[in-house]
Amino acid sequence: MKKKIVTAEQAVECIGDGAVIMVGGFASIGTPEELIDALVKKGSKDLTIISCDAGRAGLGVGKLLRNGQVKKLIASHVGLNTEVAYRTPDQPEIYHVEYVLVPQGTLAECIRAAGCGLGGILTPVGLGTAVAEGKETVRVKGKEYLLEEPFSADFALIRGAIADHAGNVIYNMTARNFNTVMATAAEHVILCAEEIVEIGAIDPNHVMTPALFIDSIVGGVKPCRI
Amino acid sequence: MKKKIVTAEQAVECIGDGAVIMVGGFASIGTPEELIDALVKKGSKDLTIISCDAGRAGLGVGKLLRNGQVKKLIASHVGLNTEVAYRTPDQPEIYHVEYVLVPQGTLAECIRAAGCGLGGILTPVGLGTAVAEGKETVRVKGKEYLLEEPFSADFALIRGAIADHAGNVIYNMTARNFNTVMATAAEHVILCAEEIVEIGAIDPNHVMTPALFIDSIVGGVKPCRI
Amino acid sequence: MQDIKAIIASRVAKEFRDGDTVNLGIGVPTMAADFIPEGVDIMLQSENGLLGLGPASACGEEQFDLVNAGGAYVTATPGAAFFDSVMSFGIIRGGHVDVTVLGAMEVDETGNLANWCIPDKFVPGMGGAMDLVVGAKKVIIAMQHTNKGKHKLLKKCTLPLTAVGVVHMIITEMGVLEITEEGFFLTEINPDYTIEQIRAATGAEIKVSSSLKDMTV
Amino acid sequence: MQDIKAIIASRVAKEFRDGDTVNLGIGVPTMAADFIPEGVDIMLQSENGLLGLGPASACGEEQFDLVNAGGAYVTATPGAAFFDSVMSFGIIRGGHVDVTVLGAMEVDETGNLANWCIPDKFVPGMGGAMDLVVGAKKVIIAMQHTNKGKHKLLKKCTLPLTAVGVVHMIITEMGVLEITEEGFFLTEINPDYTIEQIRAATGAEIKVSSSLKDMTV
Repeated sequence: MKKKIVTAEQAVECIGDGAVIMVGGFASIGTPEELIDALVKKGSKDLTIISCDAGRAGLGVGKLLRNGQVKKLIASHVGLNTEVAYRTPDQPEIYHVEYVLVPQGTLAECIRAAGCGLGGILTPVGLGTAVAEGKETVRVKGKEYLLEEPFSADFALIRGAIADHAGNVIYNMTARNFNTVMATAAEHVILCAEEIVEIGAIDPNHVMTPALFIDSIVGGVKPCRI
Repeated sequence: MKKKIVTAEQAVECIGDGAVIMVGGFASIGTPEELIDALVKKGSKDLTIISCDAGRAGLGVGKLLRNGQVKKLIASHVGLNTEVAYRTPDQPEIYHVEYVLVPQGTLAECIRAAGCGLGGILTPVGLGTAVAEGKETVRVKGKEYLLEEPFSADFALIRGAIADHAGNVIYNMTARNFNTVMATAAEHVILCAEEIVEIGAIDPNHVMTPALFIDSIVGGVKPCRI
Repeated sequence: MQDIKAIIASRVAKEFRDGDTVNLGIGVPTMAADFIPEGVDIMLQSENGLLGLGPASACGEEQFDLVNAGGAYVTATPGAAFFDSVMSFGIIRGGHVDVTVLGAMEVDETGNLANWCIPDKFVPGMGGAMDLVVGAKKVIIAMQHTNKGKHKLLKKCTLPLTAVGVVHMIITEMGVLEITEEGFFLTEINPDYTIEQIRAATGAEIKVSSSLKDMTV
Repeated sequence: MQDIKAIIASRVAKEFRDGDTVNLGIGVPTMAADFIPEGVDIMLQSENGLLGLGPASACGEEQFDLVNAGGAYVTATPGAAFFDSVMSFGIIRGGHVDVTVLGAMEVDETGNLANWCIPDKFVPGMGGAMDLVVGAKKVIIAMQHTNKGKHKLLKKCTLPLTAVGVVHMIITEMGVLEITEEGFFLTEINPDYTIEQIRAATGAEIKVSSSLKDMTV
C-alpha cells in the first residue's frame, strides 16, 4: 500500500481559494514550513486557517498572514507572532484577518471530535467568559458544560520526523503537538517528513499516526530551526 | 520520581467491598491476570467492574464472576465468556450480576471523557436502539446525538509490557486496548508489567501512558497465554 | 455448507477497492480476506487496536499479545500500526473505515440491522458492531439468506436493533441485494437459484433490477 | 526587580509537594523551578506535549524539536514522556495537574482571573490558560502586587475573564493571599512591607489571618 511521494508544490496543487486548512505545529515546532512555502508560492487566497498559533512573524502561518492569503484564523494563541499580537487598525495587511481565539484544549478536543465522529464536546473550560458567548450549555449530573462544536477542514498540512511509504508517522519530542489530531480531521492530509523509510522499517507499536490518515507525503524536509 | 514496586497482594490491599474497578484487556489480551488473582484471594465483594468484556470462562474478569465478587458488570461484549453469554436464570452465581452492555466505542470514549474532564460525549452510536433508552439527545447542526455520561472508577487494574520505575508504560501490540484510557479515569491506578526498567531506559517518544497516571507497579508478570 | 460460505465471502471481496480500509466481522466476513482480487491492496482494521491485520498465526508461532477482535491469534502485515481502543473507535466512528462487513440475525427493508442480542436467550453484547455500522462509509451484511429456512430479511426487524437505517448491501448465497428507498433491490443472482426461490426465502418484498446480473464469485 | 521576582518564585516553590505534577506559566512562574526545596521531587508538565520538562538548553545544545510552551529551547528530564496536544490537555482538563502557577493582569476577591486579553490593545489569546485554571487542582497566581502602582487585586475584574472563581492563592512580593468565601485573606506577609502598604496596593478589602506569618522565601 505505497503512497505517492510528491513534491511540496505538487502536494498543495489541489488547495484552491477559500479552502479551510489545518496547519500543525506549536510555536513553530512541528510546523510544515515547506508546505506553507509552497502554498505561499501558489498564492491561494481567502483561506481559513486552523492552527494552534499564528506562527512567528514571517514563520509558519505568519508567512500566509504576511502574504495576505488568510481570511480567518482560528487559533489559541497568537502572541509569539509580534505582528499579530500587537495588531492595530493601522496595519491593514494583518488586521483584515478575522481572528477566532479558542482555548487550546478546546481547540485540540474539537478537532479530535470532528476526526472521531462526535457531535461536539462538553467542556467546563470557557464558562463565564467571552468564549461562551452565544453558545449552548448542557447540564450533566448537575454540572454545567459548554457545548463546543467540532472543527473539521478540507486540508491538513502536518509535519513528521519519520514516515514510511505507507504513511505511518513518527513525530519527535514536542513536534507532535497538533499534528496527530489534525491528521484525523481533514478530508485530505498532506504530510511532510524529514525521513522517508521503507514499509516495515517502523515498529508498529511506535506508530503515532496510522497510515490510513495520510493522503500524500513530501519527503526530505529540513529540521526546523526557529 | 521512583514509585513503589509492590506485590500484587500489596497492590490490591486498598480495594474494599463495593469498589468500582476498571479492568484492562480485550479478549484476555492485556488483562492484568495477576492483579485479578490477588483480588480473588482478597475476596472483596459487591464490586462494580468496568471492562471491555467478561474475560473468558475462568479467565480475567471471568474469575471474579465465578467467585461471586461482582455486583455489576459494565462491558461491551461478554460472548467469549461462555458462562456469561448463555447465562440463564438457573445459573444463579452468574445470573445475579447486573449486566450493563455498552457499545465498545462508547465505552472507550466515556472512560476517556472521565479521564480528560469532559462532561460526557455526543455520539451517533446507539440512537434508535435499546442503548438510547432513558438518555438525553442533543442536536448539533441539525444532527441528533446521544449524550452518554462519563465512566470513572475508584481503581484501574491495567497491564503493560514494559514500565520504568517512574511509571511510564509501553504496551505490546493489541494488548494496549483499554489499558491506556483506563489509566486516566480512576482515582488509583495499579499497573502490572512484564518488565520493569530503570528510569531513562524508555525513549520518551515511545511512552504510551505517562508516569503521572500510575500509582503503584507490580513487576515480573508472565506473558498472557489464552 | 463450506461452499455457501465461500460463495458469500468471495462475492464480498469484490466490493473492496484498492486502498480501502476494511473491518471484517467474525465468521464469514473474515473469510472474505482470502478472496481479495489481484491488484487490490486493502488494509484490514481490527477494532481491538490494529490496522494491518494479517492472516491467522501458524500453529506454534502465536504472538501472545496479538489477536484479532474475535480473540484468535493473528499476524500483522508490514506497514501495520497498533493503537488503543480509543483511537480504534475514533477511526471507526469518525468515518475512516471504508467498508465494514458483518453478519446479521435480521435486516429489514429500511436498512435496520439486528445482530447483537436475542433477549433471554443469547445476549453477548454489541461489542463494536454499533460503532462499526454507524461509522463505516459502507455497511455490507454477509450471511446465509435464511436461518435454516427462517426469514432473516424482513419488512421490519423483530429483535433489538443494532442501528437504524445503516445497511447498504446484503450478500447471501442467493444473490446481492441493495437497500434502496423502495426496500430490497436484487442486483445480482446466484444462477443456482431462481428469483422465486429468493422471494420465498425473504420476508419482505424484493424489487428486481432491470439489469440483474449473475452473481460474480 | 530581579529580587522581587526571585522572592515570588521562591515562595511559589514552597507550595510544591513531593510527587506533584506542576505546570508553570511563562515568566515568574517558570522561575519557581529554580527554587524547589531539597527532597521535593516534582514533574513539570508543559502543555505543548511534555511531562518531565527540564531546564533551558545550554547554548549550542538545543534540540530543534524540544521547546517549552513559551517556544524556548529546553531539556527533558530522565523519565520524561512526550505526547500530543490532545493528551496534554486531557491531562490538564482532567484534573491530573496538581498545581498550576500563572501570572495575571487582574484577580478579584471571588477568585475570578483575567490574564489573556486587553481589548483593542493586546490580544495574544488565552493559549492553554483557560484549560489550566479550570483543570488544575490548585491554581496559584504569581505576580507583582501592582502594575506600577495600579491595582491588580480587585473587588471585581474589569478585563475579559479567563475563568470564574478558580484562583486559590496569590503570591506577590508583598505576601501570600488566599481566596476565601470572605474574599482576600492575607496569610503571610513579607516583613519588608506593612499590612497598610498591602491594603493600599490592593483594590479590595483584605482580611488578615490571626496567625499571620512572615513570608518564607
